[in-house]
Amino acid sequence: MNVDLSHLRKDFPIFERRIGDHPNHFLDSAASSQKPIQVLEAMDRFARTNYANVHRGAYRLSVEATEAYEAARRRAASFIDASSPDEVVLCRGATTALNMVAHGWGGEHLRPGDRILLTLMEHHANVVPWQMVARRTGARLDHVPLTDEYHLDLEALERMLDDDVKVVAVTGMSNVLGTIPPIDRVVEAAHSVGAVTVVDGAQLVPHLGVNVRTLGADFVAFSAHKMLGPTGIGVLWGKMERLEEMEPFEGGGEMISDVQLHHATWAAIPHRFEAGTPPIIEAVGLTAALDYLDEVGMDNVAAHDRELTAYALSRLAEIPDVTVYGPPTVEGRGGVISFTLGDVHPHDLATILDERGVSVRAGHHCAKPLMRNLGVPATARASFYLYNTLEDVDALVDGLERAAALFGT
Amino acid sequence: MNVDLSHLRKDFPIFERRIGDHPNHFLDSAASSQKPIQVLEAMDRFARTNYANVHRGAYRLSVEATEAYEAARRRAASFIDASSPDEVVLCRGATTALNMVAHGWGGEHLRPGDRILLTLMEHHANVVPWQMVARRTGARLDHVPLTDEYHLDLEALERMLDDDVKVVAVTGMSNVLGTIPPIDRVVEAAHSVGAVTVVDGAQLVPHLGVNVRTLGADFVAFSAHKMLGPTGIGVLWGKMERLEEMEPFEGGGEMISDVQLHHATWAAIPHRFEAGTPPIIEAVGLTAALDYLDEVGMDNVAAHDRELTAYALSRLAEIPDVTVYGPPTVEGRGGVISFTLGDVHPHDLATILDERGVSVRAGHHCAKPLMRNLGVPATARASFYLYNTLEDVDALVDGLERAAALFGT
Amino acid sequence: MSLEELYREVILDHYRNPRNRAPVPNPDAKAEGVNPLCGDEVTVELSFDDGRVGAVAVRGQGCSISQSSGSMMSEAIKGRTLAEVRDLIARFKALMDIEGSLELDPDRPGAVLGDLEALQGVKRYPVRIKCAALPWTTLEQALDS
Amino acid sequence: MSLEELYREVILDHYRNPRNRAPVPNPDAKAEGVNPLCGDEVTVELSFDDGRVGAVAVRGQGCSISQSSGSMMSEAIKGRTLAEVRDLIARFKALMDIEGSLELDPDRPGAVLGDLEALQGVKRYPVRIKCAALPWTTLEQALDS
Ligand SMILES: Cc1ncc(COP(=O)(O)O)c(C=O)c1O
Ligand SMILES: Cc1ncc(COP(=O)(O)O)c(C=O)c1O
Repeated sequence: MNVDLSHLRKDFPIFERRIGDHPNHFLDSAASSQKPIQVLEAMDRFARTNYANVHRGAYRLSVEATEAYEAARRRAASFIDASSPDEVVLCRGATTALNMVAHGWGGEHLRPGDRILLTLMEHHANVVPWQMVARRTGARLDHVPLTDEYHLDLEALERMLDDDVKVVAVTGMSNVLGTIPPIDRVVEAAHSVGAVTVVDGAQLVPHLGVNVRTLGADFVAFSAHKMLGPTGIGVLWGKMERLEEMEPFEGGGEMISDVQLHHATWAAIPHRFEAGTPPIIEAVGLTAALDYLDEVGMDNVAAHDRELTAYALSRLAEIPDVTVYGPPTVEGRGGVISFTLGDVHPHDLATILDERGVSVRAGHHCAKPLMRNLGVPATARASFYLYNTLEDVDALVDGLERAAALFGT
Repeated sequence: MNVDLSHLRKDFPIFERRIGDHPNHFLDSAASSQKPIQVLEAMDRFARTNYANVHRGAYRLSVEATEAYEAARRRAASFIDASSPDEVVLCRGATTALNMVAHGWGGEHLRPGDRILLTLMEHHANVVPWQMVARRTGARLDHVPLTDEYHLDLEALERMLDDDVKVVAVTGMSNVLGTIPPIDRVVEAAHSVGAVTVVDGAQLVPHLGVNVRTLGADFVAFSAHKMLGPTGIGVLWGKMERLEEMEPFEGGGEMISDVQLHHATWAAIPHRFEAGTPPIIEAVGLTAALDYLDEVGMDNVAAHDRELTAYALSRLAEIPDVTVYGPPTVEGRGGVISFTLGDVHPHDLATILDERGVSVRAGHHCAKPLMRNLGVPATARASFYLYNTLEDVDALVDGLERAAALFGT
Repeated sequence: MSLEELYREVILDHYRNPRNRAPVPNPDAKAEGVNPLCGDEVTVELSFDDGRVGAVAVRGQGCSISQSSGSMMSEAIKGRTLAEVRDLIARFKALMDIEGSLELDPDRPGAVLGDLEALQGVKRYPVRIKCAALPWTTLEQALDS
Repeated sequence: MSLEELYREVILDHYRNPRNRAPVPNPDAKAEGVNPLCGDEVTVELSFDDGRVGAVAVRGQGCSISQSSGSMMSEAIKGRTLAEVRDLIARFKALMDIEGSLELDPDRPGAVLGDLEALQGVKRYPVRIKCAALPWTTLEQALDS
């Protein structure tokens, strides 16, 4: 392999564990990634020596905790090249981030007759909040289709754009197909009609990183747990001018400037969007995860994904009854491969693969509108990250051959 | 001391740390508690050996993670004696839990002219969401006052109740005054006019536990981080019939039963209220924290709080210029003591105490309406938990004497 | 126990050639079940004839376990009295070690599981027990409604 | 460095007897500042007279550090030109080691800090630097508006 990252595997304690008699071939990082020791130890150490609640603490433990929490904000800002840490809202994860935008921005600015453009391949997290807001505001939802090769149909997008379109919400990388739409062109097209662009970066950011300044989008959402970090924390990045237009989604402590009996005024951005005790220990884990990724280099992470994907696509093509759903080559696609094997149900596949230490996800992958469009109720899905190896792919292929034999496909 | 819990202190690594030259006299557990090794190790172990995303995983790591996550729900249900684990919604914390009720229940059921009763001592987390919902629905907010001894004025509450009152939202224990209102009587009064009762249990549950079945309230919210658990997770408990009346606050994965292009149907309760990847590692920490508390016994926790509080109240009374805001005795009050010292600003107090290893919080404690009512912009606040000792109180008193000397009060 | 024990021939046969799929006109009992965790779906329709299950239809989509379980169930309950069907449900749950299974009286006259015994390989795969149980819980719903 | 160094007498004196609190009628510049972390508040009002600070009022509520800093500031800027006030702000920030402080030219004619030097004890308490700085950032806002 050109990009050999196999030395990283030892940083991940989970790979010391065997699955039954087999090595741990974890191929479900698109659902959530494993965590390196550096992340786990940073959190543990912090909880043991510096923990306290943040903000309003004049004593040193609280000052240290606040500093650690705000350092995570700055770290996230530098990871995505935000103009200012104030554009980084720390929250529970991508789902909450997208809800904040849909309800907090959309709920304020959408009017009856306005249109929201989604794509056919969105994760429910970038569908359901918009449905809720559409219902509340009277706006309409439309869905940009895909090409025959599972790429975003840009021409269709351009045809669908008009002055009524106020929001274009699009995934940076499909968690089912692996498709990576050309976000820069989506943003350009959307901005030409004055629409706000919301990028679901849950898969994009862990695998390709993002430069929010050159990307030009208005909002980007992602979760730490898919990028070596802990559960319970994620990021909403927004352009300052858009964040200024957004209402808080949750009310509570720390997000106010003043509270009268019947009325409150909001704190400065980004605190306005961070009601209550934030994920403090998780913030320390996020910092460590981003440090780890930058140490490896996001270019290497992406190149490694690409190599595994190319290899997997070619090996899967050897199995007669395998159908892959997604772009046929690594052009414009990332390391997520959805497939079916003959009439073997994906759940059965997952069980059979698990018996060989191979973990794949099976189901609708929280993308029911897409599955309906693909005409399958479920697929199996293998996805890669920096700790995966060619052997993991081989184990997958062996397992599929066994499944084919068991089911006599 | 009657309830000697000093052997527990060794479970908390943070107390191995000295603050400058002094032992760590941490007196800010009302903001957030420290974590025992049992909690930290459970999370770390889980992340190292069983981690994967939950739900929809047919492979064993995901099954194990799902089992661990659902075990936390069952554990929380048993801790509060819920009729069913399905009544336990795991979420980010008390703030999110209260927002879920205010927006998801209040937003659906309140009408112009309806009334929401709060008390004057609510935390912003139980104020601001109701203000937001009142604005959206046209409902009105009223605030039940306190007696001269800082207890909830039950007679005033009863006078204020009428058929227009649809919600009574009240703290189980004030994070400023320590006041513990008689929730059973509040619930009884509220139910007599058919109002739904929402209990902010953020302070109550960690210090006195709760039995939701005998309490009779409709909703109870609390956070793990104030009860030995991690940040990033908390609980909304609701009576099943109330949860059935509640709309989801966030949309996304895992909370749906089906998603069409323009419409979605919700999953069963409680999953309907848990959009996206939940706090998985944190759930393991929550289980460990509740195990730890039950091992100690909530009666012992409460008795220990009470003893420290009684001792602190008597020692603070020795310092001439100290004013305590809160009930004068331990009757109906918990281990949270707000005070001022002459004209020394609470921030200055916190700095001076910190120099002696004593951590207290200073400020408005996210209760601005109360502070305005007390006529002070800020207080210092010492609060206790099971790891505190009489020595911590002595260190506080010594520090205050030093502050008095420095400022010549 | 191996995968061969899980995916027995009779299971694959019922998966690929599910019995009793034709809709029951004017059913006396009907229910739809979904396994929210995996999305498997099952619809059960029944009509009673003289106190016994006359027509029955089980349709759905999902894995080999849920679908074969439904197909085998449809065969097992045909011609049974309501009491026998309830007994069968209890026996099946016991086979699957599902919590709250009834204590079964071995002398009690009732239906035998027959082919369904082939599903006992599922027990070793706890996450799949819900798949096997889905048609049965749906049947229970239909009877209760 | 001890607490005695932080809470010097001059600081406590300014805290207890803040100077220049009387409102400025028709101020030329005015701003309100809040430290969101601790809730301390400061209001600054200024009027200029012949290019120099004529009347000045600094009011607020908060800890001894923020309030004494405001009181001392009010004395230091009285009678200064705009350039001198800007210079004083820069010098104060440098004293506090606040990021982005201007490089100060020691030969540049400007105001001296005087009493304000007493605040340098704050530097050892990083969380309190914001307290000391609050009146100054509010002053900057007033000048910029
Ligand atoms: C009484 C009370 N309610 C609600 C909250 C909010 O809890 P959290 O910040 O964990 O969401 C707190 C914590 O500060 C509290 O003390
Ligand atoms: C494309 C995409 N968007 C959004 C999400 C939701 O992320 P989370 O569950 O961390 O909130 C996911 C994760 O499943 C995803 O893959």
